[in-house]
Amino acid sequence: MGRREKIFEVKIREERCKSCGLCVHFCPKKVLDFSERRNAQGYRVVYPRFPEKCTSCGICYLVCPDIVFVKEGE
Amino acid sequence: MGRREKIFEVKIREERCKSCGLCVHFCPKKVLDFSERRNAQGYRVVYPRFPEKCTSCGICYLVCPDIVFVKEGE
Amino acid sequence: MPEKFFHPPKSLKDTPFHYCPGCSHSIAHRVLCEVIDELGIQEKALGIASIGCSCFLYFYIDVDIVEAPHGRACAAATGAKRANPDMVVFTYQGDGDFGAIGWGESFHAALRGEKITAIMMNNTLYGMTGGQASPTTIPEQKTTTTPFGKDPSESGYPLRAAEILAGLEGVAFSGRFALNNPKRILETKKAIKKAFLAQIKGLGFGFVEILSACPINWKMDPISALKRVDELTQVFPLGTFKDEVKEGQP
Amino acid sequence: MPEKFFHPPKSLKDTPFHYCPGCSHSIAHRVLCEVIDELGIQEKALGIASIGCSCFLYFYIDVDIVEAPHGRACAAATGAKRANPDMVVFTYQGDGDFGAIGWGESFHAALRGEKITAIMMNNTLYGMTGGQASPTTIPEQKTTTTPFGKDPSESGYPLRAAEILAGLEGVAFSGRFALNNPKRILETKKAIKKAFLAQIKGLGFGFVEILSACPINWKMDPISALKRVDELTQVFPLGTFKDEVKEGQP
Amino acid sequence: MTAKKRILVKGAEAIALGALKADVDCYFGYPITPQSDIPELMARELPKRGKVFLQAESELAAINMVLGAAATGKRAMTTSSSPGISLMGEAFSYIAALELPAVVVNVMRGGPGLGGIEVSQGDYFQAVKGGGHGDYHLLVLAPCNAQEQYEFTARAFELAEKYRNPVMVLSDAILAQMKEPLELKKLKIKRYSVEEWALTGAKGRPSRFIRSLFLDAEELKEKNLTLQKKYKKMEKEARAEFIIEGGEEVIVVAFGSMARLAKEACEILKQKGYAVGMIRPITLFPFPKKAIEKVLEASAERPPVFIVPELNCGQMVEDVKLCVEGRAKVISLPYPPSVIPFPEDLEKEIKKCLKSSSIRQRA
Amino acid sequence: MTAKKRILVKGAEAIALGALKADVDCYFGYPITPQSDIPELMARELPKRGKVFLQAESELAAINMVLGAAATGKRAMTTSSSPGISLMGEAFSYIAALELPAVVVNVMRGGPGLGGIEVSQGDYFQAVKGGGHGDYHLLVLAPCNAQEQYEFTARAFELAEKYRNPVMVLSDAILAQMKEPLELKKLKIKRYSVEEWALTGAKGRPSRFIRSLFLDAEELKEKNLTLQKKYKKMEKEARAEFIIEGGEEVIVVAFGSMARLAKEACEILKQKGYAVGMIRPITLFPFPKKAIEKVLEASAERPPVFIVPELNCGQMVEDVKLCVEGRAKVISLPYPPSVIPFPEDLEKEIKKCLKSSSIRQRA
Amino acid sequence: MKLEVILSGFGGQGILFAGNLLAQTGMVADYNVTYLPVYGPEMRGGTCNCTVIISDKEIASPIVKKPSFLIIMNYPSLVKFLPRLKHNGRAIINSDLVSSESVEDLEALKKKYRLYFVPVNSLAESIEKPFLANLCMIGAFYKITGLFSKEQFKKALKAILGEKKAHLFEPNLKAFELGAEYIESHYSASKKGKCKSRK
Amino acid sequence: MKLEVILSGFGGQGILFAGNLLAQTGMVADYNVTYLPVYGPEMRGGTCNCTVIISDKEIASPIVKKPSFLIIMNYPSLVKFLPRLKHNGRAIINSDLVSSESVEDLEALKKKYRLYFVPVNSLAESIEKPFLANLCMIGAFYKITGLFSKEQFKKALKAILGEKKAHLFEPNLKAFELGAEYIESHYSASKKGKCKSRK
Ligand SMILES: Cc1ncc(C[n+]2csc(CCOP(=O)(O)OP(=O)(O)O)c2C)c(N)n1
Ligand SMILES: Cc1ncc(C[n+]2csc(CCOP(=O)(O)OP(=O)(O)O)c2C)c(N)n1
Ligand code: SF4
Ligand code: SF4
Ligand code: SF4
Ligand code: SF4
Ligand code: SF4
Ligand code: SF4
Ligand SMILES: [Mg+2]
Ligand SMILES: [Mg+2]
Repeated sequence: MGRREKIFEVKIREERCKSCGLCVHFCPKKVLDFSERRNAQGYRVVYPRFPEKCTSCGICYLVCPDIVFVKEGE
Repeated sequence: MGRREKIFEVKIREERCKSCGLCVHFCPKKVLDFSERRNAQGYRVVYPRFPEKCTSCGICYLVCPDIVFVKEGE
Repeated sequence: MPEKFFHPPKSLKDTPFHYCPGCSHSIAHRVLCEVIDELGIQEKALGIASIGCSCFLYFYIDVDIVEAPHGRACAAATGAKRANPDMVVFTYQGDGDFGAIGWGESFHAALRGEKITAIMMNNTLYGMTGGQASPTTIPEQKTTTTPFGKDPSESGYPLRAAEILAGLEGVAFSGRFALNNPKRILETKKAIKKAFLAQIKGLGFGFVEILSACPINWKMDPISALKRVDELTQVFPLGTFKDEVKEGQP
Repeated sequence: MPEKFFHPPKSLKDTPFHYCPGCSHSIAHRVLCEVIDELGIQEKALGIASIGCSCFLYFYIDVDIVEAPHGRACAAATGAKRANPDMVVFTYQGDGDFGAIGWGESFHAALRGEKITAIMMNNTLYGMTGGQASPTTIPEQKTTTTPFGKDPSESGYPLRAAEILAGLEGVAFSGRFALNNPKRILETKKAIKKAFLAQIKGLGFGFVEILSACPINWKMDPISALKRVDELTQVFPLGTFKDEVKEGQP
Repeated sequence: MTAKKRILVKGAEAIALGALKADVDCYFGYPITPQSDIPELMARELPKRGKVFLQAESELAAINMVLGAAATGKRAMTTSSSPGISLMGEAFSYIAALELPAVVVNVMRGGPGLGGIEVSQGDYFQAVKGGGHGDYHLLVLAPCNAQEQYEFTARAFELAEKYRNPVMVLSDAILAQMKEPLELKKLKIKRYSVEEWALTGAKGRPSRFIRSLFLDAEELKEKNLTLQKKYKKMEKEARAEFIIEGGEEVIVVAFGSMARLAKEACEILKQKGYAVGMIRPITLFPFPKKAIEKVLEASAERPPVFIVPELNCGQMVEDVKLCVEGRAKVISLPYPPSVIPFPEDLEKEIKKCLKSSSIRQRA
Repeated sequence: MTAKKRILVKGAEAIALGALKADVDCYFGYPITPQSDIPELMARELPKRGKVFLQAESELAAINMVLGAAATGKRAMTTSSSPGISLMGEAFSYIAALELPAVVVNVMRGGPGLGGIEVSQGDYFQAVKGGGHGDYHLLVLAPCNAQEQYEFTARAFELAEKYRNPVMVLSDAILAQMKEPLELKKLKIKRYSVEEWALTGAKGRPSRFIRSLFLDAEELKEKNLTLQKKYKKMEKEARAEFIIEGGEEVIVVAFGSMARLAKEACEILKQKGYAVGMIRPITLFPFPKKAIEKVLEASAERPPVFIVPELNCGQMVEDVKLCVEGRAKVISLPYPPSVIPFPEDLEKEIKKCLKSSSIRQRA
Repeated sequence: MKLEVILSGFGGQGILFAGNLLAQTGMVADYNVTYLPVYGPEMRGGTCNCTVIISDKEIASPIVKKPSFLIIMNYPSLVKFLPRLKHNGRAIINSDLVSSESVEDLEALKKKYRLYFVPVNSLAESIEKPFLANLCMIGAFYKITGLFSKEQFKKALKAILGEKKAHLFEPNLKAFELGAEYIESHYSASKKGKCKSRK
Repeated sequence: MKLEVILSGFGGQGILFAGNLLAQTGMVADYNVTYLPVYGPEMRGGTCNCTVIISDKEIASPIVKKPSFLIIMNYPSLVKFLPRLKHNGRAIINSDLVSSESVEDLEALKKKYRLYFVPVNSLAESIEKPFLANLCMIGAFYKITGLFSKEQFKKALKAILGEKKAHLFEPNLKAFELGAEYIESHYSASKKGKCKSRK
C-alpha cells in the first residue's frame, strides 16, 4: 500500500467539502467519488475511490471551490 | 427706397438682441452691423447696414440665438 | 421640406431667453421646437427639464414639462414614458447632468432601450454653476476646478457619450452634432428629428449630443466660441454613429 | 511560473466559505489571493468589499478590507488610492453592484483612469437577494423579477462591461474570463495579475469581468451551472479586450 | 368568528396586493431584503394587467421613475428597505416640492450602514423629520399587520392624490416577512381628479409645467407657505389606535411591530393589576397629538406615565415628549436593532420603569 | 482694536482655508451653488501642497471617495449644498457605522427640491436627526461668521478623529457668500493616532477590516450600543454662545446666520428696555441642553419665554422644546426660505410674540 | 385557545414548509394565525426555525418566549427550545434523530411536559418519501391537538401545494396520516382531547 | 461708528468690485467689515447690488433694512433704495445716469438726506477709462466720509488687484482721485467731517 499512499498524498479536508462534484467531474483520471459519509454540514464528502490512478495533476485542487485538497508542510 | 423695403422685409426685434454678432458674422452678404443704439438691457443692437444687399437667404434667422429676425403674419 | 425661415416655431414661446449672448442653448431650443412642430407632437409631448443652464426649459418650450433632479432626467423620462406609451417624452440635459451625475441613469435608460429621446448639450463644463470641469472637459482645458488645465492622466479623457451609447443594442439613433454654422444647425435639426422618430416608431432610445458654445465660461467672445467648437470636433468628432431609423415620416 | 497546487495561497484565510456548493466566488477568491501572493502585495493591499454574496470578503482574504455601500466600491477605491498612491487597491463586486446601481461610479473611475483594479463577478443576476434580474441577465433568462423570461425589447440587452470599459483611454486592462474549467481558471488568474499590474505600473484602470456560476439561483446542480457558463459566452464572449500591460513582472 | 375569505400571505405580499387593489399603474423598484417579495409579486402580476413593472438600476433611478410617472397623473410607487430609502432623500424633497402624488414603502431593517436584515424601527426620524433637504414632509402611515399593510398601501394612493404629496408606508422586517391571514376586502379608494395639474400633453389646453426651482426669494417663500398650509391641513388625517379605558397610570405608546409586542406586554400587566393603556400611532406624520392630548386632559390631576418602547435607540419618544410638554413623565424604552424583546421582557422593563420613575404605581 | 493680520474672504473660502490649516489630505466634491468657491479654492491650493483634489462625478461618488480615503486614516472631506447633501444620506449612515472620521460641509440653500440658491436653514432636521437610515448621528457644528467657519472646519477634523465619527459643519448661503475679515490664526488641531484602526496595509500587523454588516442580531445590537455610548460621550462637546446676564424675560435661541440677525434684534430690544438674552447653539448635535437648563434653573420661579427664530419652517424649536419640557413657553418664529427678515422686522416679531404669549413683559 | 408552536430543525428538513402548512391549516380552521420564519440572506443550509401561533383571539405578538408546543426535528433544536417550553407544554420530537435515551433528565421533563417521540424519518422512509418527515410531524400534531379536522388539513394542503405541485398531494397526505396513526397507536392523546375542529 | 452702505447699479458697472474694495479698505483701516453680494446663478447682466458694513464694533447682521449710505449707479437703484435710506443718511448718485432733475421731490429729499451728485461716468471717460466709474464713486465716498486715508485705500486696492491686475493700479487710483476731487470742489463735505482714518 506504500504506493497508494505515495500517489494520493493530498489531504481531503472533509469538513469543507460541499459535495458540489466539480472535482469528481474534472479529475482526468476519475480518481474521486462521493462517499456515503456526511460531514457536519450534512454534505456527502469526496474520497479517492481509485487513489492509485492519481497523477497528482492538481486539477482537483484547481477546480475545488472550497479548498478541500491540500498538502501540508512541504 | 421701395427696393430697400422690399429687400429687407424682416423685422429686427431689437429688444431681444444681445449683440452676440453671430448674424453679422454669418450673413453672406455682409448686410448686418451693430448700431450705436442700445436696448433696455444695454446691448448694442444689430441693424441692416446694407439692406439692399440682402438676398433673404435666412441665414441670420438660422444662426441668431435670440430669434431677433422675424417676419410677421405671412 | 423647405425651412421656414423668419417664422419661429409654434411650439416656441415668445419669452426672451435668459441665456448669455451667443449661447447655443437657445438655438437648440428653436431647432427642437421646429422638430416638434414638424412632427406634430406638441400636444402629446412631455419634456423633462434638467438642472443646468437650461433648467428654465419650461419658460421657452410650449409643451408639458416637468423638472427632474440633477442627473435624473432619463429616469424620470423612463417613468413617464412607461406609464404613457403614447406620449412623446424627451429630456434636455447638459453634459454634466447627462454624463456626470446622471450617467448611471442615462446609460441604463439607453441600455434598456427606453423609447425616449435625449438631447445632451455638451459645452465641456458646468455652465450654470460657473464653469467647473465636467467629464467632457478636454485635456488642457482650464476651468475653475482645473485651474492649471485638465491633466488627462489625473482626471481622465473626455467622455464620448454618443459613441458609447451607439454601441448599445437598445439605442436606435445616436450621433454628435454642432450648431456653430448654418449647415450644422440644419444637420442637428435632422438628427433631432431622427432621435424623435426612433421613439415614435418604437425602435428604441434616440440620442443627440450637441457641441454647444459657452462663451461666458470659455471666457471668449461668441465668434471665438464658435471657432472653439470647431476645435472641439478633434476630440468630439461629429457624425451619426448609429441610425436605425428608416427615412421618411412616421 | 509553475502553479503551486495543493498549497492554498498565504493571503487566503483558512475560514470555510459561506458560499453555496459550486459557487464561483470561492474559486475567484483563491485565484485572487494567488495573485496577491505572487505580486507580494499582501502588505500594501487594500480590498474594497461590496454588497452582494461576496460581502464577507474580509472573512476570507487576508489583507486590509473596508466595506463600501452597494455600488460604490469604485468610488471608495478611488478615494483610498488617491490618498495612498503606494497602496494597491482593488474592488471585488458583483454584476449588480458594479454594473447596475454602481455603474456611474464604476464607469467614471475607469474613465478617469483611476489606478485601481476592479473584479466584477458576473452571475447574470442578484445572488444575495435571491435571484432577481440584473443588467447582465440575458434574453429569455427567468429570474424572480423576470418570471416570464427577460424580454430584451422591454428590459434591454445585457450590459457588456468589459467591452465598454475597454473603449476608454483610462483603462489599461479589460477582459472577460470564466472559471468553469481548469484552463479558464488559469487564464483568469493571469488576467487578474495583469489588472493588478496595470495599477502597479501606473498605467490605469484594470478590469476583470468573470462569468461566475450561481447554481442556487440558476436552480441547477453545479455541473450544469458550469455548462451554462459555456452558453453564456455566446452573449458574453471571453477574451482580453484591452491590454496595455507589458509582459513581465513589475 | 365568522368564516371570511382569507388568504395566508406575507406582509410584503399584502403590500403588493394593496397596491394592486388601488389599481397602481406602475411599479418601479430595486431588490433589497426584506422587501424583495414586493417587486417579485409585482413582476408576476402587473404585466398580466397591462400595467407597468420595471426593475430600475438603482433606488435612485426607481424613485425618479416614480417622479416621472407621477407627473403624468399615474399611480406610481416604489418600495425598498432602509439603505435604499436613504438614497431617495433628494427625490423625496423634489417630489414633495413638485407636489406630486407618490407612494413609497420602507420595510425597515437594522442599521446603520449595511446593518442587518432583521427588524428595526430605526428610520423613524428619516421618515417623519425628513431624509431630504428643506422643509417638506411625507405623510407616513404605520401599519401593524398584514391587513393594515394591505389597506394602508391602498389608502396611501388616495391620500397621495388628495394632498398631492408623497406618502410613505413604514413597515418593517417582521411585518413584511410574517405570514398572516389577509381578507381581500373591497376597498373604496377614491381617485382624485388629476386633470387640473397632470402633464398628459397639451391637448385642448395650454401647456403646463411643474417645477421646484424658484430663484426669486418671494416665490420660494410662497411655495413654502403653500406647502406648510398643506401639512397643517393634513393634520386631520392623524390617527391612532386607542386602547384606553380611563384612569390609566401607564400609557404605552408604540407603533408597528413594537406595538404588537407592547400590546401583549400590556395584557400581562393588566392581568397583574396594573392600570395600563396604550396608544398606537397609525399616522406618524402627522403625529396623532390629539390622542395624547386627550389622555392628558382626562387625567390632568394625575397624569399617567408615558412609556415609549421602540425598536431603535429612541426616536418616536421625541414626538411624544413634544406632545406631552412636561405635563407627564415620558420614558424611552429603546431596543437597538436587531434583538427583539419578548412581550414578557418588555413587561418587566415597563415595570422597572415604573419603579424607577418613582411615580405612582399600584402595589 | 489692535491691528491684526486679517484677510477679507468669503465664508466659503474661510472653510477651505480652515481645512487647509488642518492639513486636510484629500478633498472630493462636486460643484453646487453657493459652495463652489470651496472646491475651486481647493483645486488651486491642494495640488501645490502635494495633496489630493478630485472633482467627483457626483455627490454620491464624492462622499464614498471620502469613505475610502478615511478608511486609510487620511483627513478627507467633502462639501456641498442641500440637494447634494441629500444624496449622501446612505453614505453618512455607513461612515458613522464604520466609525470613520470624515468632515462634511453643508452650505444650506433654499429648499425643498431644487429650491433656490439663497440662504436657508432648512436642513437642520436632516443634519441632526439624520438624513440616512438607522440610529446614527453626525456631530454638527454651526458657525456664524468667517472666523468660525475657518476654525470650526479645522476643528472638525480633530473631532472627527477623536470620535471616529463624521462631523458636519452647517453653514448657509449668507455665511458662505459674505466676505468678512479673517485672521489666519494658528490653530492647535490635534491629530489623533489612527494606527489602531486605519487600513494602511497589513504590514507588521495582522490584516484588519472595517464593516457595518452584522447579520447576527446580537452583534448588530452591540454595534448600536457602542455607537450610542459614543454619542453620549460626545455630549461634552456641546457648546453654545451665551449672552445672558440674568433676569431675562425673553431668551432668543438662534444659530448660524439667523443668530446674527437675532443678535441685532436683541440689541434693539435691549435698547427699548426689554430684558432679553440670547443663546446661540454652536453644536447642534449634541444640542447644548445645559445652556438652556442653566437658564431654567436660574429662573425657576419666573422662567423666561424662549423664542426660536429660524430660516426655515420651524425645526430647531423642537430641540429647544425637548430641553424645556414645558417649564417655560417656547415660541417658534419660522422664516421659510428664502426671504430673510431684517433685524428690525425680527425685533417686531419678537415683541409681537411677547404680547400674544400673554406672559410677562415690561411695559 | 392559543397555541404557540415553534418548529425547528436542519435546513432542508422542510421546517418552513411545515410551519406554513400549519398556519394555513389553522386559518382554514378559522383561527387567527401568524407564521414568522427566521430567515437569512444566505441561500444555504444550517439550522432553521419558525414560529406559528394559532389562536381564537387576535394575535398580538408574533414572537413568543415560552411556546406551548414544540416540533423538534433534530438534537440542536431540542437543546435550544425545550428549556423554553411552557409548563405543561407539549413537544413532538423526531425520535430518529433524537432518541429518548439521549435526552437528559427525561423523567423530570416528562413531569413538566408532555413529550411525543415519533420516528418521523422512518415513517417517511417507509413510504419512500424521506423528505416528507415534516408531514408526519403535522399528522402527529393533528392527532395530539385536535385543533382542526382532516378535511381542513386537506384543504390547506391543496392550497399550499397549488397547481404546480398538486401531484404531491397524495404522498403528503399519506405521510400526514402515518404521523397521525403513530400517535393514535402509541399515545392516547386522541382519546383524551376531543377533536375541537371548526368549520 | 457704524456705516451701512448699499451699492447698486447695472451688472457691468463694477458694483461688486467697488463693494469689495470698500470692504477691503475698511478692513485695512482696521474696522470690522462685512460684504454681502446679492448673487445669482445667471452669469448674465441685470441689476446688481451689495451691502457693505463698516463698523468699529462687532457686526452682527450683514443685512440692513435702513442703510446709512447709498452708492447709486443708475435710476432703478435710486427708486429701489433711496426710500430705505436712514434719516440724515447720505447718498452718492451717478448724475450721468440720474440727473438731479429726474429725481422727484428733490428739495424734500435734500432736507432728509445729504445727496451728492457726481458724474462718475463722465469723470471716468475723461481719463478714457469708462469702466472705472465705480472707482470715482469710491473716491467720492472717501472724501465724504473720511473713514480711511488714501494710503489705506492704496493698500487695499493693491491687495484686491493682486499681481495679475497690478497694471490697473494707476488708472484705478486716478479715477479714485477724480471722484475725491469732485467732492472737494463741489461739496464742502471734506471740510466738515475731519478725516478720521485709522492706521
Ligand atoms: C444634486 C445636485 N448637485 C449639484 C447641483 C448644482 N448644479 C446645478 S447645474 C449643475 C451642472 C450643470 O452643468 P451641465 O449639466 O453641463 O449644464 P450646463 O449648465 O453646462 O448647460 C450643477 C452641478 C444641483 N443642482 N444638484
Ligand atoms: C442601497 C442598497 N440597495 C440594495 C441592496 C440589496 N442588495 C444587496 S446585494 C444586492 C445585489 C447583489 O447582486 P450582485 O452585485 O450581482 O452580487 P451577487 O450577490 O450576485 O454576487 C442587492 C440589490 C443594498 N444592500 N443596498
Ligand atoms: S490530482 Fe489530478 S488525478 Fe489526482 S485526484 Fe486530483 S484531479 Fe484527479
Ligand atoms: S470540488 Fe471540493 S467541495 Fe466540491 S465535491 Fe469536490 S472536494 Fe467537495
Ligand atoms: S437674410 Fe441672408 S443676406 Fe439677408 S441679412 Fe439675413 S443673412 Fe444676410
Ligand atoms: S445673432 Fe441675434 S442676438 Fe446676436 S447680434 Fe445678431 S441679432 Fe443680435
Ligand atoms: S453659462 Fe454658458 S451654457 Fe450657460 S447660458 Fe451662459 S453661455 Fe450658455
Ligand atoms: S447565491 Fe449564487 S453567487 Fe451567491 S453564494 Fe450562492 S451560488 Fe454563489
Ligand atoms: Mg455643460
Ligand atoms: Mg450577481
